[in-house]
Amino acid sequence: MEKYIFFFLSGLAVFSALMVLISRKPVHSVLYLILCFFAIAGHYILLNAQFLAVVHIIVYAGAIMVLFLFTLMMLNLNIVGEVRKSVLARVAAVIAGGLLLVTLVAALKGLNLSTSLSANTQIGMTSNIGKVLFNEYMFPFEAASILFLSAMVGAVMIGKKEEEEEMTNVQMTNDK
Amino acid sequence: MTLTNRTKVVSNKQMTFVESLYLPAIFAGMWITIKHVFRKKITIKYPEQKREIADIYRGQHILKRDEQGRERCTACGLCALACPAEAITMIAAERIAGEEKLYREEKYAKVYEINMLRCIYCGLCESACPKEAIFLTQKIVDAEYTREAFIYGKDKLVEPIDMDKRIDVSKRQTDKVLKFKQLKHERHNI
Amino acid sequence: MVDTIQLMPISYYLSLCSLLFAIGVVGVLIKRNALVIFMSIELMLNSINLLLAAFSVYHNNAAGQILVIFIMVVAAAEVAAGLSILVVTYRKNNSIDMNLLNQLKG
Amino acid sequence: MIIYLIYKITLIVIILLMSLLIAMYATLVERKFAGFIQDRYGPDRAGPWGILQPVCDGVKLFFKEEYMPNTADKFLYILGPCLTMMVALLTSAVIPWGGTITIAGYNFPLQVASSSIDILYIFAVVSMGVYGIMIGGWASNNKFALLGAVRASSQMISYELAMALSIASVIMMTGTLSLQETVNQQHTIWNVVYQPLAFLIFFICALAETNRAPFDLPECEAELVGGYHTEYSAMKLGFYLFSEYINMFISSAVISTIFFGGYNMPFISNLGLSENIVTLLGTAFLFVKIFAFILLFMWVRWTLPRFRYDQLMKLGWKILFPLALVNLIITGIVMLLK
Amino acid sequence: MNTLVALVPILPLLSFIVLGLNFKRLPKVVTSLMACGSVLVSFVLAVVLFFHVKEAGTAVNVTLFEWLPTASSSMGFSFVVDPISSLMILIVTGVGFLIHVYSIGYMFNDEGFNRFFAYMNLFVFSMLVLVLGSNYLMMFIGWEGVGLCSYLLIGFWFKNHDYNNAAKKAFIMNRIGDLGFLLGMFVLYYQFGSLDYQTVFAKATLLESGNMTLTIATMLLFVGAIGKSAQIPLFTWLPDAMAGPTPVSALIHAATMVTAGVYMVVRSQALFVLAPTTLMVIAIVGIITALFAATIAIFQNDIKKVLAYSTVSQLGYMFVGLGMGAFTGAMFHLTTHAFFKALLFLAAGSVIHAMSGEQDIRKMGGLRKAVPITWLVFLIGTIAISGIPPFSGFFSKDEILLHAFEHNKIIWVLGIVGSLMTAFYMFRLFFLTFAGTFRGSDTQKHHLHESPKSMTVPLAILAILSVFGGLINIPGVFGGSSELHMFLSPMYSAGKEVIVEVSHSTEILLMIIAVLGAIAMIAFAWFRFVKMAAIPISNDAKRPLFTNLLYHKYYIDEVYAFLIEKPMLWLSGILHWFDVQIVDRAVNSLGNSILWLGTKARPLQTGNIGFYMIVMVLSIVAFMVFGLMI
Repeated sequence: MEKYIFFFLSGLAVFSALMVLISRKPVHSVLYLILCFFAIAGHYILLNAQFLAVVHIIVYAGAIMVLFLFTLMMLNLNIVGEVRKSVLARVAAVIAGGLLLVTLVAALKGLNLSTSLSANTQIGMTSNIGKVLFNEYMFPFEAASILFLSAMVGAVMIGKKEEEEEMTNVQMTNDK
Repeated sequence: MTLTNRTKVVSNKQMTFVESLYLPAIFAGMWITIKHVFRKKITIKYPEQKREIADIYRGQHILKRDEQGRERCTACGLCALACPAEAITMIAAERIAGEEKLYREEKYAKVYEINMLRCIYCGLCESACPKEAIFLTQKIVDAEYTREAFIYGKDKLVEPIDMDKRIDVSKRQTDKVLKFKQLKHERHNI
Repeated sequence: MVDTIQLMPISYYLSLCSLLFAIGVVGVLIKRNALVIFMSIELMLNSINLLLAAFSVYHNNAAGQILVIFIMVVAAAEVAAGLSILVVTYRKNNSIDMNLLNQLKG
Repeated sequence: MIIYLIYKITLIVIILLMSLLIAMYATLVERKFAGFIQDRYGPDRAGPWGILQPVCDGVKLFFKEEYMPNTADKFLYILGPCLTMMVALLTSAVIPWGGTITIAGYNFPLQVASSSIDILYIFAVVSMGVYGIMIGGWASNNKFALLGAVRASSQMISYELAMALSIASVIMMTGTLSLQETVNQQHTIWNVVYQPLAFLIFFICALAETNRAPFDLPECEAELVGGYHTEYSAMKLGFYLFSEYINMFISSAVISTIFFGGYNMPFISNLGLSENIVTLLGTAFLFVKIFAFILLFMWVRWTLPRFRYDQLMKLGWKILFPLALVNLIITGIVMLLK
Repeated sequence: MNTLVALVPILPLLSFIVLGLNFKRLPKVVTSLMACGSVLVSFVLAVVLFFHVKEAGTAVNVTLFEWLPTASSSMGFSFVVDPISSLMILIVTGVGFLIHVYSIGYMFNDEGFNRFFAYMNLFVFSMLVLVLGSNYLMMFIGWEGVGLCSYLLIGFWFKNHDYNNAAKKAFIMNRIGDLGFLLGMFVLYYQFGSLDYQTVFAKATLLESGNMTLTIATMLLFVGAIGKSAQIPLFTWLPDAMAGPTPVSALIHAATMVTAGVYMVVRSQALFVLAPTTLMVIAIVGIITALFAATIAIFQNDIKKVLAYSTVSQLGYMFVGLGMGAFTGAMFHLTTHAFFKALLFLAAGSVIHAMSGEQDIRKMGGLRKAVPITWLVFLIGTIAISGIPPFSGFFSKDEILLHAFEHNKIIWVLGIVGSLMTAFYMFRLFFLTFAGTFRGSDTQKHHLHESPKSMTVPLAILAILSVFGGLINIPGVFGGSSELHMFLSPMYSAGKEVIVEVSHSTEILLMIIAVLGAIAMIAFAWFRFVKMAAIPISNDAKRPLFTNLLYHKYYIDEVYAFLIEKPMLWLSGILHWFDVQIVDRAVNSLGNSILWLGTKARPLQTGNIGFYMIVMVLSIVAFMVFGLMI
């Protein structure tokens, strides 16, 4: 049973990941990526990492990808249309990626990994994660919150229209 | 000058803390709306229920017949002239022999149309008519599906010959009205 | 209701994650749209996350999953900042084509 | 196993049908209620008291002409309403509709899926809800629709935060993410007694999340025609409209469950009724609460004027969010002191 | 008791911090209350500590915190209160307090009122750290601190360029001395592995007398003392330091800071007695300085300059005492000198105050009636410094001379000569200032007034101290018991200070010689400046050769300029050329070559991110392949 689910989810993940690259409209890419994330969330559940699965959905699908979509809509990129790289560049890129995959697999093949264990593991449970997070990883947690805050402020600062710019815009409209 | 006692002067004064929470105002609003739920409904379920209307309510027009069943209208065109909305059209014709039973005078309206969409139900046609031929009734014009259907011809305007089905307009034919009509200077066709 | 879950061999996860990672790399390389490149990077991050979670379960050690959570945090922060940079870039160039961003060239 | 499967499928079907039914009749109730508030009767021609009105509406929507803009992204245009509908229906999976019914020695809990992360699941699904609207609005290739979609997404993202934070304080108190457990803990005292502020915030956020007045900016008629569903017609529009009512129903269910004791009925155990009757009574009681909340939603809608967009954002970020944080901190302090 | 010790320096520090942070905002009343109050409390604590030490006879050691821990030893931020330091803190806080009070009146109309008191408090703090520190490093901190305060206060009126130069001069000269001190500390640390007094002294007693390292160390320490205490050849800064406000001159450049060198030698007495060569050098430097400064003082016309040179001269005396082994005598003279020189400076300040800032004694005269209190206290100070019994200066100077007589007759003779000159120039100053007729302008005459209470009261107290200060160490010949000596003697390494055993008759004879000589000089001064009413000639007038030499302070500054400044500038020129032509060129051409390389390598940066990334990926692949192959 698990095996089939695993292969289904893996296939879905890989397919949607490929579709991210293949589809020409960025919006489709975003949606395929979301699908891919759902597949990965399924993998998490398969690993009995429930909390991770839900957080993954909330953070990636619910927040990050919404941001992507939002940006996409704001910039209205579909109208611009996608420019593509030259065929040569794309072939080179695929070859490079393929080489990377091959070497990765080759490198991992040499590892001596323990065989699968039928783990009745509870570490993925919310309470367990919470205990570990707030006992052993308290400081990183706090540091991460500060990182978040600064990222938020940074994003606002970067994304804000510069006042001068705005002023000139206003001026220009006034002049008109 | 205040028109009502519910006037409230708009002010820009700083809101107090409680006011700036908006919650009291919100709850007050909710209280008002919920009170209305239990109020008596003012809707009138029209076809079953009808609003009471005044005796001189101006509704759909009617072309009267006289006691012998002849059409009173002589197609003088005063009504069309008086109509501010220009809703009345008519074509006059000469009465031929054998039609004495139908038309009271030698001249009659062959076609008499009122566009009910144009009509503003002002009643000027009624007062302009020297022959007491056109009256407004209390009937409300029926709903129709097309605009054309609202152009009422004589088939819809002239009252039935049958005495029983005649429409009573005596409320509109008061002495006062008659006297008013005889005043020379009030006539339109001087 | 915690049923025993038959885990797949870890090498499966390794292969899957390598594949996803490679797809992400290719995406970064072949795309010119900065937004899609960004998404490919997210894909790479996710493949790593999955692998971390898998190893965490295999070693019965929660640290891996905690790390995943922190990676998510960093990814979210990165996206917030990165996208705002993208928006600014777009405002400036009216495009987010990576090939146009070559002002660093010698 | 087979029985279990059948029971689950039956339950799912029942719940889905019930959701749809309630959503259907919610439209009627909404109109009736609006009528009452405005000293009118509301629709009452189709059947006695207008009881067949939703059916008529449904039929009308089904037989309306399907219209699709030429420049629309076909696939996404169709995906949008479907996604919205699906997400709206997904939430009901974890809500405990009642206790357990025992028939012939089998136990049938009235909850589709019980897990230890119910509340997180709800949030995950709710955060998905924005996609349907965004995709639909974007795929229409219409300025108004796009604006509506952008508004909707930023509004929903903004209010999700305050919502999650307000619930976090409840979670801190109950110490569980399971809804069943949350319900059982409220046997004597409802959570709303301890967490009135959290309830208020959650309720306001629920209004915003379901795009109900006074937060119905995404579809605000005066500015954006129909908002994200400007270009939609027939049943696809119906899906959008319908999912709003389903969302309302589910939100009410969640509020009832988390804050108002769910299917717990006080003093019922003293009456000496049989288990199944108690369960059914509890379910009925839950539905009473749900209806009360649906009515409350409507009542609010027909009372309050719509917010301006900047006011909406200000309320979300500058008032509700800090308020929820403060509530969280206070809860934490109180729990520490206890 | 421990907290008390810590409080003594900390209170002025706190006051400094508060005043320093609120430069101009505090009202003057608060400032003066805080500044004086903190020093007063410190003084009370110092008195308590003094009596504690006197009663208990043991030192109080306080370590606030460990500081600079090293592998072999650790340097504590610690204080020690033993007889020497308790005496010193009494002087510092006592005289310091009086001068603070005086300053309120003196500085009241100055815009830098708060700044002044902030600096003064910082100075008191530094000085207390200097004398209280229980190791050389602590002493060095205080040493540098007082140097800094001296710099700040000399240049207090920083708008005047000359004053700034004077401040810089003082700072640089002190720096030369400090370098010596620092090197001395290094040698000590090298030798003993510690800078703690107790450790160093304990280990030093094990060495034989005349040990080479010890001689070098003490010589280097003495260089520090030379710098700080303005001995030849580093004395020229002190007269220039008179640019600062008069209370500063009184506190820093007469009573406390300049005596730090003396204190240091007394403190390190255990080392110095083991280095007879150094002691000899000290004595010679001291006596030369004493005579040199005294001769210059005779021809000075600035009231503060005269006092400054007299300070240098008196410091020379102290060093003579140290060189002769009269450590108690030196400390005694230090104490009495602190009293009467502070008195004289403050009185001079009062005179300047009365004269509306005029400092040239040629323009004074006949001030006795105008400023009677100042006149009286100035007279007391002058008598005290001239060595007329029973005023304090007599006893202290006599003790030094007695030791000199015992050890080295030549130095004794020179010392007597010096003391005679002292009597002369001091009375010259006194007579020119107070006797005769007023020589200043009419506006000045009109403005003459006695100083306010806040200035005269400290003067009165200091006058009393100057009169009776000598009583703390009355020699046996007058039936005294040398109490100061008794008090300080536990500090000296046993049997190393030679108690002079001369017959009473000899002693009295020596005293009579000294007193008679002084009286004779006073009479001469009276004759010349009151009777003859001679007035020193103006600056540009022609003088006989020797007088001219003295008037121009032996052209010391000019000699220094020729001997040190010129070669220095020449060397700097060469180095500058080297720097510009060789070092800079080397660096610039290196930079240029890299720029050139950069322009050549620039095309490699296409700016195309895709290109970079593909290179990156391929590099990673290459690395992994490489890793696999190994």
